[in-house]
Amino acid sequence: MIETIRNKAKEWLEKNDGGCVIGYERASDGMTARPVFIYKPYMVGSLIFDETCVHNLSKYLLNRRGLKTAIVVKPCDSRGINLLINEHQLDRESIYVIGVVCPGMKDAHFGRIEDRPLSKCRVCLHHTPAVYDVLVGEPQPETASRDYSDVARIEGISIHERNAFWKEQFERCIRCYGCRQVCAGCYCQECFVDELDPLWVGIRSGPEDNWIWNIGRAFHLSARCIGCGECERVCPVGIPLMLANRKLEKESADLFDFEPGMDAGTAPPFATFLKEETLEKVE
Amino acid sequence: MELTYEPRIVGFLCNWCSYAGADLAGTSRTNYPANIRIIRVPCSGRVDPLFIVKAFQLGADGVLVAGCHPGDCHYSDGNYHTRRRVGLLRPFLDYLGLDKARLRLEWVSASEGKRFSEVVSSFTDTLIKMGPRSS
Amino acid sequence: MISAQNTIRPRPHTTYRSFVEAHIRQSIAQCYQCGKCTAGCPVAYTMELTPRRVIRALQLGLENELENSSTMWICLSCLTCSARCPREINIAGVMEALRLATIGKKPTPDQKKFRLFHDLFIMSFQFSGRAYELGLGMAYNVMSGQFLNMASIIPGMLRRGKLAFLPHKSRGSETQHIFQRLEGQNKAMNQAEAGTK
Amino acid sequence: MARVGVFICHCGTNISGAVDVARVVEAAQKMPMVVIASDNKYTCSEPGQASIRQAIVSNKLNRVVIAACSPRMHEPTFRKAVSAAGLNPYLLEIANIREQCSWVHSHDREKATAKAIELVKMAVAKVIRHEPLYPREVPVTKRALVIGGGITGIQAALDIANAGHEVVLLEQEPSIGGRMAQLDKTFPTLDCSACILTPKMVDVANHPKIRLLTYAEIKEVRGFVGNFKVEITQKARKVDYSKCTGCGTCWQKCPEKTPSEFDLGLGKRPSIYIPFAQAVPTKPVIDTDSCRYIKYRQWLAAGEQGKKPPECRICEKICPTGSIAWDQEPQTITEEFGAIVVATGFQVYDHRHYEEYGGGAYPDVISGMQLERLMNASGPTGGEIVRPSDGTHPKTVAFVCCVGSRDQAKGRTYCSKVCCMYTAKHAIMLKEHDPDVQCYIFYIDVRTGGKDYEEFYLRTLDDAGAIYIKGRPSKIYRDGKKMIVLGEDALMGRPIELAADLVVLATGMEPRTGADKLAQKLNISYNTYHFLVEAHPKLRPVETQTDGIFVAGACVGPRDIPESVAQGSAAAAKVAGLFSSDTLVTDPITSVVNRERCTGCLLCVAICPYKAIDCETTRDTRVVAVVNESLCKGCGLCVGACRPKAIDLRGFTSQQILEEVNSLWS
Amino acid sequence: MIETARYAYYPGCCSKASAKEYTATTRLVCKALGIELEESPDWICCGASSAHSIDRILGIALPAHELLYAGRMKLDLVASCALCFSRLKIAAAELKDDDVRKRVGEVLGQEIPGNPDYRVMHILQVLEKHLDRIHLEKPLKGLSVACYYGCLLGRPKEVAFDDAENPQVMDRVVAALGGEPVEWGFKAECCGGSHVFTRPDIVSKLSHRLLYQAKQAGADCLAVVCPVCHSNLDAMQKSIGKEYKEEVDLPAFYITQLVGLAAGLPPRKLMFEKLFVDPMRLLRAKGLA
Repeated sequence: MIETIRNKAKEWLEKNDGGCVIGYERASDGMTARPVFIYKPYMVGSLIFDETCVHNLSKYLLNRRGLKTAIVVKPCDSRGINLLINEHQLDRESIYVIGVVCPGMKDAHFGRIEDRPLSKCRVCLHHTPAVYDVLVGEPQPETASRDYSDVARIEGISIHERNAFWKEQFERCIRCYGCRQVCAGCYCQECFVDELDPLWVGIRSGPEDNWIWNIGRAFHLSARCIGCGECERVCPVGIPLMLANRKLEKESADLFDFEPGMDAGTAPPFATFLKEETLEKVE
Repeated sequence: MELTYEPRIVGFLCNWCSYAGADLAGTSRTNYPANIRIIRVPCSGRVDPLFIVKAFQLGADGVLVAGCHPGDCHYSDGNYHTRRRVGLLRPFLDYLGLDKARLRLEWVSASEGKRFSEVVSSFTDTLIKMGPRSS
Repeated sequence: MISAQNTIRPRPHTTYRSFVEAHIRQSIAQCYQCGKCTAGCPVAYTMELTPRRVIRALQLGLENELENSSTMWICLSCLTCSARCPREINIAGVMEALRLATIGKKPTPDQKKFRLFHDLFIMSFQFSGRAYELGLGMAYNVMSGQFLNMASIIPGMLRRGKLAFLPHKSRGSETQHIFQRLEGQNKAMNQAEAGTK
Repeated sequence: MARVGVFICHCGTNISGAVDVARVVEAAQKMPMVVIASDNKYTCSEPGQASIRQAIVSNKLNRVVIAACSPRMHEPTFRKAVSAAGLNPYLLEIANIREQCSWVHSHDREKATAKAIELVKMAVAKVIRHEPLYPREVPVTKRALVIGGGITGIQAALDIANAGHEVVLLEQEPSIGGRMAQLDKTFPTLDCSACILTPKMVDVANHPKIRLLTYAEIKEVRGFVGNFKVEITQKARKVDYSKCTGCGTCWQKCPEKTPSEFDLGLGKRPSIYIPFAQAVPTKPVIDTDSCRYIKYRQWLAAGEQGKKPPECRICEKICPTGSIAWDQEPQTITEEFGAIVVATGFQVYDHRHYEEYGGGAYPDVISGMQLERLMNASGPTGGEIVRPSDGTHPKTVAFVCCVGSRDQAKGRTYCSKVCCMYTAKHAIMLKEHDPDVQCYIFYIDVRTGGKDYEEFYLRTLDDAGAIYIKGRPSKIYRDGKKMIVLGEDALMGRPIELAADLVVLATGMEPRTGADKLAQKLNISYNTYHFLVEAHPKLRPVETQTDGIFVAGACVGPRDIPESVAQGSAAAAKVAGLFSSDTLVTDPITSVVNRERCTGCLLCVAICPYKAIDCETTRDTRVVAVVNESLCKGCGLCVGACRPKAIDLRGFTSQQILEEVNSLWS
Repeated sequence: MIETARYAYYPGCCSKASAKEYTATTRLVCKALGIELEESPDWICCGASSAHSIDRILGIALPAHELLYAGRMKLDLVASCALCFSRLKIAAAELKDDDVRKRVGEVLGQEIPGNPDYRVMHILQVLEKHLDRIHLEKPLKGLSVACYYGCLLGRPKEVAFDDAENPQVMDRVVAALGGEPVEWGFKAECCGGSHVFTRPDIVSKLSHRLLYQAKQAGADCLAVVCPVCHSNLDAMQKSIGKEYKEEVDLPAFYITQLVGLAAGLPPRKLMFEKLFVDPMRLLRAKGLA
C-alpha cells in the first residue's frame, strides 16, 4: 500500500515539474503521522500511510490554488475536495488525487495509540474515496445502514436536558477557533465571528456569545460538513462538535436527500429547491 | 398584583405579502396581542438564519419568519429558499435545546389580515403556555 | 301531492354523501355534471337514474332516490366512467359505496335479484372456499324464478365438461374462518361506534 | 455624527386614540442621537410636512424617523418631503405605529404605547445606519424586438413602428400570419380572416421601421431593460433571399409532395414552398426533411448506405436568379434592443390524446382548425367541405366541445374560451355551405362572453337550426361509413347515440411547444401549462416581472382575436412609454458585493432569481461575485445565503437589521 | 438452456369448471416457455364480483389471502383471469393503508407485514415479458385477430398496466406470433360480465356489440384473456346470434391457445374442442390445422 502511494507520487512528480505532493510522514515521536509536502521525486520515501494518518489534508489545497498538486486522501477527506470544487475554490484539473481505501483511523493520546478507531470512523459509511485519480487498495462496499445512534441519544432526552447538555458543552469553549482553522469548509476571507460591524458575536467568551458562535459555525457547515471530524479532534476542551454537525448531516440527508462532497456537480441544498417539498416531518 | 409573563416575539415579515397582510390586519382593526415586534424585509429570503439565532441569543422568546405563499413570491422563488433554510435551522435549534415551537415559518399573503392576527395570537398563546426560556 | 314529491329540497350534507366521499377519498362537489360517465356507461340505457344523476342526487342529498334506485346494482364495475371522468372522480367507486351503504336496507323489488345473486355467490364459496358455478346457477334460477336462464348453454357446458357437478374444495376451511372473524370484527366495530354515540 | 429627528403622528385620533403620543415623544427625546422629537396632528398634511422640512433645516438633521402609518402608505410622500429639505430621501425610516400598533392594540393603551415606543426605538436604531442612496440612470436603446408574427405580434410591431421606433419582428415559421392566417371566417362578424389579416401583413413587410426576420428563433437573451442583447438563430432556408424575387417557378415545379403543416395534413405542399399563397415574405424555403436532393446529399455523406435517392435539383435548374443555396447553414445574428414583446401565441390541442375519441385514427374525426382549412376557398379542397375519408359531402355533423379544455384528466383544466364561439361559427358556416346539413353540438356549457357573442350563438339555433346537446361524449367509433358518438343528453338524463358523417372536435388552445424554453431564456415566469405569467393579472396584464419584457396575446392564456389585438397594442403602448425618455432611473435598493470578503463560492450566482450576479477576477486573481445593479431587484436572497457576509442589500443591510433587533434589548 | 422463471399462480374458481381450457393451456404454454407456476394448495375465491359489493374488508381480505401466499414465496403473483387480477391488484394497493392492513390482518388471522410490495401480474404481462422464448413453429400467418382485453386490465389507472382505451400488450403478443391484430375501437369495452345471471339481456346487448364490431373490423377470431368475457363471447354467442337474428361465427380463443398453436404444441392439447364456436374450419382455412 505504502509502496503504491510512493510509486504513484514519484511517477507524478517526475511528470509534473514544480508540483507538490501532500501526504503523510512519520512524526518525530516515531509513532504518529504528520503532514508532509514533497517537491522532489527522490523524497517520496518518507511517505507513509497507516491508521495514524488522521489529518484531513484537503484544506492545504486552498493554499495551492491553481498550482499542480497531488494529494493523499482518505474517503472523508476526498469529499472535501469535491466540496471545494463545487464551491469554485479548486479546479479539478490541477489536482492529482491519490485516494486511499480507509481502514479506519486511530488517535494517539499520552504517547499511545488508542485501541478503538475514532468515533467518526465507527459510523463511517464510505470506505472508498468519492474522487480519485488513482485508487490505492481494493474498493470496499459502502456500509449500508446509517448509524445515527449518537444523534438519536441526544434527540431522545428532554428539551431541558438537551439545553443543559449543550449549554454545558458550549460554556467550555475558549474561542480558540481551532475547529475553524482545521476545517476544509471554513475558508472565508474573514469569519463572521471576527466581524466587528455588525457585531454578530460578542468578543468576550461567555455563555451567550459562545452559543451563537458554535451555532453559527455548525450552521455554516450545514449540508457542507464532510464528516472528517477534524474540528472535534483538535478541540482542546473536548466539545463534541461532530455531535452537532451530524445532526445537520442527518437532517439534510432526510430533508434534501443530500450528502455533501459525494460529487462535485450536485447543487447543494441551499442553492436549489423543490416547489412541492414541505420539509415538515410528522411530529 | 398578578405578574403575567409577556413573551417577546421578533417577526421578520416580507414587504410584499406578510407585511402587507399585517397592515391589512390593522386596516380591518383585528386585534391581536402586542407581543410582536415587526422587522420589515423585502423578502423572507433576505432573512439570514443568523438573524434568527441572534434574536434568540439576545432573549427573544419566539421568532416568526413570514413570507408569501409558495409560488406567490414577489421575487419568484425567494420563499422556497427560506423554507429550506428555516426548515433546517428549526430542527437544529430544537436539538440544541431551543424548542422548535419557538421558531415559526408562516405564509401570509397580503389579503390574509385575519390570518396574520391569528398567527400572532396563537404563537403568543403557545409561548405563554411554554413559559420563559430556560437559561 | 305530486308537486310536493317533485320539488327538490336540497340537503347538501347527508350521511350518504359523507360515506361515499370517505369511501372514494374524494369530494363529489368536484363533479360539474358534464355527463361523460353516463355517455360511456354501457348499461346507462337501462337505468332510471343514470350515473351523472346519481352524483347529482348525492350533491342535492336526495336519499330516497338513491335508496330506491337500482343503478348501483346494474353497474357492471367496468370502470369506464371513472377512467374517462374529466374531473377524475371515481364514479364506479361511488356505485360501490352506494351498494355498501344500502346493503342493510330492505331491497326494492328491482334490487332483489341482484342482491340475491351476490348473496348466493358468496354462499357458494363461503364453505368450500371456491365458487361453485353450477350450484350457484341452479340456486339462482330456482330462487329468482328465472328458471330457464341460460338454459340454452347448459347442455353445451356439460358436454364440454365445463361444469363441475360438485363444488371444488380448497384445502382447509380458511374461508369459513374468514367469515367468522369478519363478523366478529364488524360486530365489535358497530358496538364501538354505538358506544361513542 | 447622526442627528436624528423623530416626528410622531396622531393621525387624527387614529393613532392617539390608542397610543399616548406625548409619552412616545418624551421617550424618543431620550433615545441616542435624537436631536428633536415632536408630534403632529396629521404628518402627511402640508403643514405636517412643512414642520418636518423646517425642523430638518433648523436642527441640521441628517436622519429622519416618522412614526405614522405603514411605509407602504406614505413612504414615497415622506421621501419627497425630506428630499425637499435637501436631505437624501433614503435617510428616512418609518415606524409603523398605526396599522401595526394603534389599530390592532386599541384595547390596551398601555401596551400599545409601550410597543409604539419600541417601534420608534427600532426605527431610530436603523436610521442611524442609513446611508444616502442614489438612483442610477441607464441609457435606453430605442429599438424593440417582437417575438411572434401572429396577429398580436403584427399589431404590436405596427404600433411601435408607427410611434417612430425601430422594430424587429421575429417569426419561427417561414411566413408571418400565425394561426389567424389559417382561419376561414372570424366570429361574430363572419369577416373573411385573410381579408382583414393580409393587409396588415403587407403593412409589416413595407414598413420602413420594421425589419422582418422569419424562419428564425431566439438563441440567447442577456442584459436588462433598455439594454437587451439578443442572439437570434436564422435557420437555413437554403434560398438566398437577396437574389430571390419570389417568382414562384420553383414551388410550382418541385416534384416532391409532402403533407402541408398549414393545412394540418389535409393537403400537400412541395419541398420548396411558401406555406400559403398570401405568405409574407413571398419567398420560399426548402424543407430539408423531404427535399430529394438534400436526401441525396445525406445519402452521399452517410457512405451511400441504402437506396439511392434521386438527384433532383429541379428548383436549382429552373430558378431564374440562381437563388438556391444548398450550402446555406443556420446563422447567428446578435442585435440590441431596449424592450421585448413576447407574442408567441398558441397551438391547437392535439386530439390524439383522446383515445376514447379514436386517438386521431379516424379520418372523419377532425379538429375545428382542420374544418377551417376544409371551409377555406384557398384550402386543400378549394372550400368544398368533404369527408377526408371518402370525399363525400357530410350531411350530419357532430361537434364535440371542450376537447383538451376543462379536462383535468387530460391535464388541461382551463377553459379555452374561443371554442364555443368558433363551433357556433362552424355550424352557421356549414349550413351556409349546404342547407341539407344538420349540426349537433355536444357541449358542457355554452360560454358567450363578448360583444355580440350571445346574439351570434342564437343564430346557430335560429338560422342554422343546430341542435345543442348538453353532455360531454364518452366515445366515438366507426360503424360502417358512419361515426357513432356516444353521449348523454343531460337535459333529458338519457344516453344518446348519434350517427354522424363527420365529427368535429372543438380542440382547445395551448401554448406553443417551447414556450417554456423561451420563457427560461427571457427569465420570465410561466404556469404549469406553460402559459406565460403577467406581472399582475388585472393591473399589469402585458407586463412581466422582468422589466422591459412584455407579453401579449394567446401566449398568456386563451384569447380571441379582438383581445389579442388589444393586447398587442397595449404592449406597444408600454414599449413606447419606455422609449419616451432617453434614460431609465433604477431603484438604488440593490445588492452590493464587498470584494475583500467575497470567497467566490458563487452560491449567490446560483440562487439569484434575476441572473443579476456574475463573477469576475480581481487583480490578485481571486474570483468574486459582481452585481449587475440594473438587473438586481433588491430581494436580498443572496444576502441571506452569503456565509462570509460579503454581499449586502442597500437599505436593508445586516447592520441595519441587527441594530433593529439589538435595540429591542438595549 | 433458458433460465427458468418462477411465479406464484392463482388459477381462480373458473379454472375448475368453465375455463378448464384456459388454465390447462396457461400451464402448458408456460411449461413450454420455461416458466414455472407455483399454485397455492389452499387458494380461495377472490370474491369477485360480489364480495367487494357486500363488505369492503371482505373484498380485500379474500384476495389478500393469496397475496400473502405469494409474499411468503417471495414470488410475483400471476393471475390468468382478468377479474381475479383486478381484485388482487386493487387489494395489493388497498393494503398500503395502515388501517385496512390491520383490519384485514385480523380477518385473515395473521399479521400482514407493513410496507408491503405485492406484485401482481396478468398472464399477458408474463407472456409479453418472455415472448423471446417462443419458438415459432407455426406462425399465425393471415389470421386476423381482434384482441379483446375487457374493461379491467387498463382500469383504474393506478393499477393498470396498459392504456385504458387502446391497450397494446395483447396486440404485440399476437403480432409476435405472426398473427395480424386488427385495429378496432372496442378492445376495452365491457362484455356484460357477471350480469349473465341477473340481466342476461345486458350481456346479450353488450357482447353482441363486441362481436359485431370485431367482425366489422375484419377479424377472423377473437383473442380473450378472461373466463367471464370468454363465456359471454363464446358460449353465449349462438344465443346472442339468435336474439339479434344474425349468424356471427367468430371463434373466441384464449390467448394462451393461440400462443400454444404458434409454438407448435399439439392441437389436441390445446383443447379447441372445449370452445362452443368451433374454430377448426377457420384454422384449416388458414392452414393452421
